Amino acid sequence: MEDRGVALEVEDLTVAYSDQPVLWDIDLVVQAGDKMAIVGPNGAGKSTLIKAAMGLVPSVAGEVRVFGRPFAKGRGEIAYVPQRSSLEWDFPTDVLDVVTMGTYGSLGWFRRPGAAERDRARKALDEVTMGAFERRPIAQLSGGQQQRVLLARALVQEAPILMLDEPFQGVDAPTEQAIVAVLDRLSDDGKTVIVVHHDLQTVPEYFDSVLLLNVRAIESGPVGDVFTEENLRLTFGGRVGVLAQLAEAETGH
Amino acid sequence: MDFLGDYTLRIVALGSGVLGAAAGALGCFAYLRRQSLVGDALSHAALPGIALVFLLTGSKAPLPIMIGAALAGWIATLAVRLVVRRSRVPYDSALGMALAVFFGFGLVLLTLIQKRPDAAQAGLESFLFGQAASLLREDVVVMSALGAACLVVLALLWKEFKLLSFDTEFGESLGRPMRRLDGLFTLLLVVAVVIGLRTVGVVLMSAMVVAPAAAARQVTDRLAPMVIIAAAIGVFSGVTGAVLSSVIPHLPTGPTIVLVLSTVVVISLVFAPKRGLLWRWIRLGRLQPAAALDPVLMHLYALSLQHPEEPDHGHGLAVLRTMSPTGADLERVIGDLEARGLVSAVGEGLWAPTPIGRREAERNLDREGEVGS
Amino acid sequence: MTTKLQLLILVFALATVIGCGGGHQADQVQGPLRVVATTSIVGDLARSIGGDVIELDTLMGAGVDPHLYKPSAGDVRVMASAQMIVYSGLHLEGKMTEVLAEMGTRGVETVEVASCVPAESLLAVEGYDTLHDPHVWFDVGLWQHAAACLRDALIRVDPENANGYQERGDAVITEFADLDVWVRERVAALPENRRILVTAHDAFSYFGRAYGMEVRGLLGVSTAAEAGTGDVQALAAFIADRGLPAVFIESSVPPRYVEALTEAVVARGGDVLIGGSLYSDALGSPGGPAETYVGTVRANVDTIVGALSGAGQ
Amino acid sequence: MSPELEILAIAVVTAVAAALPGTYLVLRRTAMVSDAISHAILPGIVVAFFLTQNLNSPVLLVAAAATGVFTVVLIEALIRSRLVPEDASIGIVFPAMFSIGVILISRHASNVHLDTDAVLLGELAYAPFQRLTVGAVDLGPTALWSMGTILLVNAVLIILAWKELKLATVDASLAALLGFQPLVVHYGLMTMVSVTAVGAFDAVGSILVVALMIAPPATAYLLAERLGPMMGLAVAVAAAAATMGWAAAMALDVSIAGSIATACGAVFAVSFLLAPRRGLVAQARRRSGQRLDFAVRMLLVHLLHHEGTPEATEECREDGLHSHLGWRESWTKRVVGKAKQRALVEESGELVLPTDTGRHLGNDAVIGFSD
Repeated sequence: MEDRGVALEVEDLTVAYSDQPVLWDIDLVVQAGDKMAIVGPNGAGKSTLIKAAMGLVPSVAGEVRVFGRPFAKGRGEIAYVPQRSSLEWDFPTDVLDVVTMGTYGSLGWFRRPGAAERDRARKALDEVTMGAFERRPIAQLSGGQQQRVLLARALVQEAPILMLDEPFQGVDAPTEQAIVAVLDRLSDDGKTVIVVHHDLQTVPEYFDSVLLLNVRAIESGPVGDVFTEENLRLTFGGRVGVLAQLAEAETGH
Repeated sequence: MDFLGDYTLRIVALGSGVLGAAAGALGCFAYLRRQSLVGDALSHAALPGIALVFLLTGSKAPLPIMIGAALAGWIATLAVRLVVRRSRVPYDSALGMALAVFFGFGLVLLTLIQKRPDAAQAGLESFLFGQAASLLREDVVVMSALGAACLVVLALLWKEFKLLSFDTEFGESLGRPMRRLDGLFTLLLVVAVVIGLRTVGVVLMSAMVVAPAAAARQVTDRLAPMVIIAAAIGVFSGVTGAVLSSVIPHLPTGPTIVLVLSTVVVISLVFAPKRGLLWRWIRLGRLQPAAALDPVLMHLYALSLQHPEEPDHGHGLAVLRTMSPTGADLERVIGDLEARGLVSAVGEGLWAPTPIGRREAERNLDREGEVGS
Repeated sequence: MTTKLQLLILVFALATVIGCGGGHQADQVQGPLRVVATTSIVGDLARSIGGDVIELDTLMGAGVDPHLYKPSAGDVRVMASAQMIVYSGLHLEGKMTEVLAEMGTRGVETVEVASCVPAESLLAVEGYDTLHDPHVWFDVGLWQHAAACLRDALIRVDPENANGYQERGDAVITEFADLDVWVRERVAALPENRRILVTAHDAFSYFGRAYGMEVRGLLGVSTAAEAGTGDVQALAAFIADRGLPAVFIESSVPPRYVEALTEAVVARGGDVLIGGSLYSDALGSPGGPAETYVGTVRANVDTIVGALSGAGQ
Repeated sequence: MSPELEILAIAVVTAVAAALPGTYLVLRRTAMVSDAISHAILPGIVVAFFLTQNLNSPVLLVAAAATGVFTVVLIEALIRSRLVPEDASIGIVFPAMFSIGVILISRHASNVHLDTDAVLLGELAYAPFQRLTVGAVDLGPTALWSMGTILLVNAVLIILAWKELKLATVDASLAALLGFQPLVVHYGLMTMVSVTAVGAFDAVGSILVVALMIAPPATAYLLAERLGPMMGLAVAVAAAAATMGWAAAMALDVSIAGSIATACGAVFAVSFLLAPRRGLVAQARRRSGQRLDFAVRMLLVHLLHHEGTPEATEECREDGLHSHLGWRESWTKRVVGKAKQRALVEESGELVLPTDTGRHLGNDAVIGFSD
């Protein structure tokens, strides 16, 4: 892969909840334009990593740089898609309104979104094939539709970096396809995509680089180099099933 | 009867209406943020503030007492915030604890004051609390000014408060100072509640925060209409209660407003289109997919799990009835489930879930698991 | 299951231990008669009759509303060691009245002074024949019964000092008789159409009956009751119709109720002032003119008569 | 027993009786129900008064308890409709109930001294003076017997239905799956809460009940990981707070209930600050400890990296380390000291060199895997 510069650089990041370190001394370099999966067993700190990188959970130590600038200055360059289940879906609002929230960052204080912002939101909705649902209350969405709405909200931010927390968790196949298509398009446009992912089988298909994480960064780099049985065993501790999954993935591709 | 011509009615109706509008609008955000009980908590937590101000100044002048009350309430909400953020104690427990501990400390201070031979202490703890019938012109002026200020802040910070209530984390990821916004919102709520305590008393104020929001939520799925409807319900209830208590002798104003509010809530819970209980009941009769069908399906599924080797083991309605003693019309629900292919009869009066029914039940379980986590 | 059984046994064992608390007796120590009074008004009566012979503790100080009194830990010791407890009664002290009455059945001498008033003189609460308005002391004539009752009780319990009690008791009764006459004369000096007393809460019924004043209150005795808009309107109309120059606030009730009333009267074209603050359920601060019962009654009457006979047409 | 000790006994028994169901309230996030009941029982008391015309009748107490149960049933029904969240359900029900009570009083009994305080004793200081006597035998304060009975019933019910209550509290849908009847268990629990609350209102006053039902279980929640220990701790904390508050009230001559409620808050605050794992101090300590630990490893990595290279004499000098690592000098000293103490590095002249253990650890850190 040609060097397009470094989009995100995480150095010595350590995070602890309670007395267990959740993340231990993480170093990570993500090249601009990468499509990276963060993979690891449950409790490996995958979601925590992107939350800590976004400054959403306090870190014990470490530094994050966005395009070479300190995080505080570069935060606007990152769009974040939280886990679907972390939201209050009974909130009284509709699809278009949620997606329009993606424009709030560029709107600044006090200004209200207008027609231009709503148009941007509609475009993003079309891209995730949710254009027909713009007036639908979010309480009436299926899990997959919810996920696509959250992705659309991040698209509206038009940020060069996207971080997604488990976007494929519990969604239907069409949604998964739609999300993958969007991620591919983003990557083709030179955007950097970082995804917390739980399905090992699809890693080689969906992503071009991978971070294997289990509290520590086990290894990171292009999928072809890093996504090996040995590394996975290190990451998952040789659990039954994981290797079987891997075998399946290898025969599949 | 000349309603508008009467001074008292005009003041009471106007005051209750203004308070209803401001509390109704602010209350929507409190409701969505699960802070509905802040009013009740503040009314108790204010006591040590009142007692301390009296201990320091020896007077019951309203302004210092109110400031003391608001400060104590504000500190209590800060303590709740700290406890919730830095421990796993849930919000409602922290709130209840702040309420009881602050009030208890206030009692300790009151017993100290009682020992002072000072007639000025008479009725100290009731001094903060007003009644709707005794609203003064001055109150209406103050409430209108502060109510308007609250609404202006709400309008200006509309999208920030929306983020605060819906997705704080996303707000933070945009770089918005969500904690400070949280503090600002809570401050608005504290000020509104203390003004309300002073003018109309605890119970009406508590109800004004919760009830309009709860009623409005049933009839709309969007935030702006919800806030407007809630404010309108607040105004309507305030004015209606004032008029009723003016026409009917010995009908206390505050409680009447509360009951008008409660009636509106009941009506909206029952008759709200799509969400309401009546709607649900009609849907049950009409073979529409409905959440109310789920419990019976879930119970049947749960029962079938007890016979893993025998997927077609049937269960009678009597068993189901003991599992859901809510009095649902089981025959009809079962018929409906059968029509949807979710259950099938496996014997005389015995029912079991079909494979589709099982999948549906498992999906429901997943969904609940997600909500719970 | 065995752990469950063990736990259950433990629970029952603990229960037995707790259950064996047993009783106690107030220790009898020689010395002056230890008397406990509840409200400041009753305390003043006990002090006047008991003099220095008794050791008196008054639980509620000046300004303490008996409806809202919060006992402190020290009260327990005081009450437990009391040889005689004097209280106002007729549920003035709320649930405490019931507790004191029960103590009376267990060897502690208790005197409920309000019940010394002849039953036919008590004002029944409207609609409830068995319940009575407790604010007897505003009728100074009736309060003489309370004094006599307490005097006799002290003589009975502490016969050694009978002479002193008799003397002081009689003096107090005479003082009250004079006060009664004084109040009657002062009120009678008011023009008849001005003999109307409007306050925030209904504590002055005995006063009104005894001295010929019509009494109107906005709120009832219950702290839970609330006024209606109609009540404020009706009372405001009444004040405006009668051309009343003054209404009164009470020391223990927020002034806003009466303020709302005066605003409403003024809006109806009336001209009414707040005539001053009355003492209702407690005496004034020590050192002030209203530190005794007699001083409090005088202060109230001065306030009422002064305001009602003052400005106006 | 002296009356002071009787008060202590009543306080402790009430505290324990309240902490038992309170544990479930805290876990179920319906803690505010305890406060709601204290307001909502008013109409029951008023109606019972209308029927008996007597403020002292025990019927009023029974009516209060029944109204309490009715209140929680109503709240629960609202929550179960899934139309309104928990806190709003509570906030809708209790003002409505209370208002009905106020209207009844204002219309029909405004001159009767009728309110919750006047009907329920609600004051610990008076409790020793209301005694249970059979014939001429004094059996002790009535409140001790009533709260003792409630405590006993609560304890027995909780022991017997331990599993069911736990499941219904932690995971209602799992409970349903396993064939329990969460609704029945739940209403049983709520009845227990309501009866305990009303009984305790009568014995010690409403605000103390709210404090005792919430604060000890919340304190225990900071300290315990599982339901059993949590409940045990809650009981211990409740008894301790009651004793401390009682002692403080006796020493300062202030409201006993207020003092115990304050003590509950103090015990919680201390645990919140000092709890061994979840406390604020422990959290802060851990942060700084981790920082040091982390720095030690960084030091090792640095030393290993340059070990045996020509620039080692420059890079690994003790007095030069801080500038190479970008650390403050004092911090560097602390880190090196810590590393020496753990025998991970040793001094060799002016140089700091890793020991074998240190080398091992450092290598692990480089590989990034040691779990």
